[in-house]
Amino acid sequence: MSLVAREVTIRFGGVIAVERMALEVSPGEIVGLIGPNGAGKTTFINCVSGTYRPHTGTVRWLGDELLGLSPSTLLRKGVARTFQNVASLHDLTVLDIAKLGASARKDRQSGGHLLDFFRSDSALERELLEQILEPLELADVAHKPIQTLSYGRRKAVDLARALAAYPQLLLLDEPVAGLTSHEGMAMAGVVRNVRDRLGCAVIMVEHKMDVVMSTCDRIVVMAAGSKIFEGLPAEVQADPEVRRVYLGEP
Amino acid sequence: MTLVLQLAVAGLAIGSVYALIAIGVVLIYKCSGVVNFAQGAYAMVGAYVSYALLRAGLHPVLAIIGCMVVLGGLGSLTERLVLRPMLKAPLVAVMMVTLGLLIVARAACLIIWGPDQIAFPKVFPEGAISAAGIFVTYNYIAAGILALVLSFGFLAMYQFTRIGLQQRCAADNTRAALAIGIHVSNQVSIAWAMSAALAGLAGTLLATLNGLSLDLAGIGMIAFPVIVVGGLSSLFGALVAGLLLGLLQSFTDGLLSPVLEDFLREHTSIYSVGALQQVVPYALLVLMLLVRPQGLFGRRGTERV
Amino acid sequence: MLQVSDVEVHYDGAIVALQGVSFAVEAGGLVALLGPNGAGKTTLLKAVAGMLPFELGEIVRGEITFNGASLKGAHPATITRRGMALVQDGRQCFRNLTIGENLRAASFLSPKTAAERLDMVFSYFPVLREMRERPAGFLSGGQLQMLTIAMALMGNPKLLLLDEPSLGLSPVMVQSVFDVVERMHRELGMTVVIAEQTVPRLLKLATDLYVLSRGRVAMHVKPDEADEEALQRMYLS
Amino acid sequence: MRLRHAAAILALTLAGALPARAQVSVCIWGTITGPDALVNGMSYGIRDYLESLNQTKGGIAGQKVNALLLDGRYKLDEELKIYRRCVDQENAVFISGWSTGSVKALSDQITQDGVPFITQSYASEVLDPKKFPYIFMAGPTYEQQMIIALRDLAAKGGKRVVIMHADNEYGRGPVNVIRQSGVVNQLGLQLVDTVEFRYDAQDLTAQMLRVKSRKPDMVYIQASTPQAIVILRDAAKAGLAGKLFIGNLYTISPTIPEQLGEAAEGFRAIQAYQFYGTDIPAMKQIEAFGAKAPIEKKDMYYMKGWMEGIAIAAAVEGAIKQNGGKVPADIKQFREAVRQQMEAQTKLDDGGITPPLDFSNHQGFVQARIAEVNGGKYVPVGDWIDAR
Amino acid sequence: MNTRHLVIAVAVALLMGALSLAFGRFGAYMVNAVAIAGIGALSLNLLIGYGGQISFAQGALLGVGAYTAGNISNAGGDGLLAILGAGVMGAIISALIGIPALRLRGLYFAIATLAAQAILEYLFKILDPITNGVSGLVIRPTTILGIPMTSDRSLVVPSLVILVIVWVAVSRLMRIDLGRSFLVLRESEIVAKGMGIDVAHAKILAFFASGFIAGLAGALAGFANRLASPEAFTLDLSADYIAMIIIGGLGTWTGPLIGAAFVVLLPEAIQRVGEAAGLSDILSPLRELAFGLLIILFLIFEPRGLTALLSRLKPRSLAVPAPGAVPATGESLPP
Repeated sequence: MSLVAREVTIRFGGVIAVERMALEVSPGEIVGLIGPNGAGKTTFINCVSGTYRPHTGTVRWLGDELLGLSPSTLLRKGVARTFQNVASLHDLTVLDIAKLGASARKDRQSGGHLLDFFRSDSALERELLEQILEPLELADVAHKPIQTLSYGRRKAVDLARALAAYPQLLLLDEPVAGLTSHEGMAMAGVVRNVRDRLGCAVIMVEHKMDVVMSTCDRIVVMAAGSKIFEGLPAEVQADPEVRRVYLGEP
Repeated sequence: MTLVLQLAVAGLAIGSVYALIAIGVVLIYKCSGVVNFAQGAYAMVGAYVSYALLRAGLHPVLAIIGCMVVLGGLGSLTERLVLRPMLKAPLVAVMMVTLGLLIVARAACLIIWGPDQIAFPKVFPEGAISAAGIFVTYNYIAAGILALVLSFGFLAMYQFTRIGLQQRCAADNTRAALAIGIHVSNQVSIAWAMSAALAGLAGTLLATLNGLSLDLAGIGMIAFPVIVVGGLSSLFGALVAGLLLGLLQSFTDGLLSPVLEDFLREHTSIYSVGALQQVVPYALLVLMLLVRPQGLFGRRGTERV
Repeated sequence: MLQVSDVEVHYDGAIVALQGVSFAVEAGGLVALLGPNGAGKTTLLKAVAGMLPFELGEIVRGEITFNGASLKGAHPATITRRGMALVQDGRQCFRNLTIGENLRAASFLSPKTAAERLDMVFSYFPVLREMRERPAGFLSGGQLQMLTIAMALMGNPKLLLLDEPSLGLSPVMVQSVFDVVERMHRELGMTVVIAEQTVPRLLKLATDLYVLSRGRVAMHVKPDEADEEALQRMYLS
Repeated sequence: MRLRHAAAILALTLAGALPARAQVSVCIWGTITGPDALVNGMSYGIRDYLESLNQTKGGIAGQKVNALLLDGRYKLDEELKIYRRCVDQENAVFISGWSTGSVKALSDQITQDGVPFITQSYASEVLDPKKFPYIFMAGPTYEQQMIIALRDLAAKGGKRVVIMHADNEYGRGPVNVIRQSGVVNQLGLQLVDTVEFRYDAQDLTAQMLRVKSRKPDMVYIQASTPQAIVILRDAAKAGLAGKLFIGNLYTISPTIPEQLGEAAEGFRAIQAYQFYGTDIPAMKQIEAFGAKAPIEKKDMYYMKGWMEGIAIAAAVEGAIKQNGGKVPADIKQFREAVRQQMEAQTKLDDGGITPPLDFSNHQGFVQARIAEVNGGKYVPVGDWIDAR
Repeated sequence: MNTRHLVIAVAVALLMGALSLAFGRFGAYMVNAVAIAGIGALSLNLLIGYGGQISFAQGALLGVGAYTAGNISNAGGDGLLAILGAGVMGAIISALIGIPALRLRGLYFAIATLAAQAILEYLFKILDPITNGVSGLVIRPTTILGIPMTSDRSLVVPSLVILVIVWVAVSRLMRIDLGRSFLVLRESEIVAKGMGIDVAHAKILAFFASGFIAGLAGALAGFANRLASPEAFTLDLSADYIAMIIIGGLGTWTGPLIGAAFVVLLPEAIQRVGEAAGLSDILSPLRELAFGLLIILFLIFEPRGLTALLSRLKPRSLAVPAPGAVPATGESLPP
């Protein structure tokens, strides 16, 4: 196991958001994290990605402790994430965002900002276009400010940014929420492709069950801050407890 | 000892005027999230309006009330005409627009009343109390007491009356206030009106002490150290910090500067520390921001970004 | 009592949040608005209560009437004065004020009957009586939810709108919130609209059931006609 | 604001930027608005004298004078801008400038440009005919004024001196010169404290309490009228009598007794020019001029300006006459001639405002006396003293 | 490299150079003033417009530059060295001012910069050996690369060259990762953090870069005025610079220069028009009034500044949008 999270607990003002959450993910595996609203899925992702600092617990990635590291350090260690809501960054183009994502890559670290000043980045541009923007159907809008794009495309941009870092661990927070089913399935396809190409581990928080079912290798169900079920997609669908959580008690 | 007491009296009197100004700034900030650079302008305009009313032969009490009414109108007018269209504007733009108001107010007063200092008509009886070596003019006592009474009166109103409750609701949570039927924008207007009226009073009091000139607007800048020290969201903090800074400035001028200068003249070639009181409030401000950013009486997490 | 017809809402000038939504609430009814995250439930309630302009939202088409009068362009405070109360998402109350002050503030529209309604509210929520001197900021999530409902009641509304009152509450707390809603509906005869994601109990309480999906009304049924299979498909698809 | 308007304004600006046509041009910048506006009478004085020449004599030596009064607002960048406008665009043959700071900043350029310049600042550092051959002054320097006051105290048997000054060059500069010269001790006096304050201070109560605690026999104010008003008012609050205080010649405005009443009684200041309204020949001219146009400031500073106007006009007239009654075609030549004429004036009668002026050493004159506020008016309390 | 920006920058500089030749010494002085203000505005725009960090201490930073350059030049250093030294010193002081920004945000930080301005102003008056106190440091005419800078005209050359370099450099900066992270920072610190941007690092670099450019502007101002005086680098100057970037257009590429030209030339324009109209007596307050009213009106009616106004009047005009300028719908500018 390359990602091992144990006993992760975080409280906000006395309310327990995540309680003794445990999760393990192997390279090349896509794990779906589902559960009702307020179950603590995003909070857990935030703990892993360095946005929140949990009160207790450990999160180890290839043996290194991740807790306490800033998101920028994590990104350089190969941990990238996307967001539920896309930020409004109206001055930046799609390509700009992708480049920002790529800046955390090890091969782009050399030299620093002063060298950037004089360095041409057309090679990087081409690479990003071909490898990332093209599959996400963003190549045609690469030079447009993201604010002019539709919601679905902006979500794709957010994914592109995370992918541009060539992550080893990818955390996706509701990547297809708000997208049409066509867009959603396309996005899911990209996630699988990326996993195949980079061999990275993926944790995906998502409500859309069709996407989850068709994309994930394994599914973890959270409720009230803890894991209540873990298993293969087919098992999850059949589990009465999960059905109860999702539709409420009949 | 006499010197200390006398400095304390002078500091408290000025500090109570600072408090009036700062309470107004905090009031506006709480209600609309705007930090008003033009508070000093309200003070200056208030003093000029009082002057005009006094010159027109009004009784001082009526003149002061009239000034507060005029300033209140001016305050709500600025809110409606200038600040409301900028509801969604970035912070720097809002700060700048209040600076623009300050510039406009100065220019307008300059056109109407000219650049020269003006002797302010007597509002309070002349004379002074002299006891135990302490010498305090009636004007000082009256201005200090009036400012303090009004500050406390205002705090009481904010805490205990219906309008005060609505003000606090509007300041606390806009969405909740709307949901219980409070016209939040009206409350914001009221906050600006009250704030400007308080500043107008402060300006008038200051003019009775120091005469009337355009430089009176400069008092608005002291509000920033005061509100940061007191806590940006605490009216009571503004009151306490106003008094505190008044005292601090007074002691800096009267005690710290001479002691420092005596020492430096004795031991070094440095002869003067300059106008030290100009930076002391800001030094305190920086210290406060680094040690306790929420201020003396502010709550943590009140910072709105 | 409340009539929403063919309403379309845009956010930020471009993003379409609601499209051609129509629904109606009869006096004395208890209407459930169901739907997953982002279906437009909150937007719909905000549109009804006049809160949209404060969040860059705009009703670009359609008509909302309350007791026969149009609410077009009405200020939320005005709408509240006409007898509608919205319990918003995020437990909107005044956290720096005490619970007593919160309730007092909420009753300022009809101060005369405030005292007796305060007694009534405390009978519904005894815990608030015990904590009336404490600042609301210290309350737990469930207590806050109670406070916000209590505040809505203090305004003596004819129509009560609740936006996901069970969100983030423990199962026990959810039960007690719904107990209160049921009591209000039964004892006070209050008309209620509740937006929720999934609460089985609501299916029993409701007199009318709307399912929203992607900004449209996907289904309108009476609870007894509600086909669980169909509902489940709505969510899982 | 539409683009067209912007273009119109731009065009007008450019039009204004073309060289002025009047052949004799004198540029005056003062603080029309700004912290020192109370003592700006001299700016009006110069302009009004030159205007009166236009009205009564058709200008200087038959040439109309363009007297341009500009507002430097006591702001350095504004003053530096105005200087360039005067030299370059207005082709001024004589310039009168205001703040000590700007005169110091410009001193090199004034020499470089070769333009005669009369300073309203009495900073001794720019009074050096060798180093600054184009800068003139009309009256005792700040240091000389201070010495007059110190001598007076010594003569009366006082001992303890406090000096108060603003935190700008005008305030700090001369005080440092006096302090370092040791003149205080030579006179048998003791400098017990110097107090610096912000030049736009509104409240100096604490400083006055500090002064009070030093038990001075005399407090010298190196500041202008606005600050003197604050000092005297707050001195009264601290229970210090007006007669302790004595100010330089920029504290002799009638505004002081007008505004302060009782608190100003006994306050003394250095007087170097006759007061407005004194029965002297120049006053007749002023009154004649005032019959046609309102006089902005009826105070001693106006008299000072009038006197400077006389000096400027005399030098310009001399230069034109020297050139056979014509204005020299080359402005550089003209300016040089005016400078020489200015230096050549050794016994210029200014209608009694001052003793006959002698600009051979660039200072005009150096006598002064002390005046005291008595019954709401400044009354001379001593004889004219030569301050050298 | 964005050739278009380079071409525009050089063209504008050449135009300004031509103007300075056409209108004599006063014209040269004004062109110089516009260029210096433009450099200063570019530096502040970098900080506020792109980085979202509100600072009221820019006036004092220019002062730091002027004093540094003055001291180096008076000690016999070449003008170029003095200018670069001023940049470095400005950068250091600016980074120091920026340190509280790591803890404070938005309004609190803005107030902290007010304090920085006040404290620096006080230091200018008090640090006699460096600043010559209230007298101000008289700066003797410098020589740049051996060429004496004795006149306003000769100074126009270095000012315009530096303007072009800074202008193009800012444009380039916004096209590398650092500049892009400024833009994200401006929108939201939380988003920036989430995206893996090292917020502290980016912030300090924003202050460093802005301070460096402000230092350059300060050095040029010192050489132009031949005096570095505490009275010249006050809060008023800081406010003027904020006005410039807001009037010009916050976070745009051409905005700072347009705003600088506007704020520098407007008073003079009103002055001349007023004189022609015989309003000399109340011109000063009128100028202030117009300035204040314009700020208010711009903020209310055209919050995106002159750049937006010009581009609306003439769709394909001088007003080149910044690297991905604010689109028409983007009514919320940086916080």
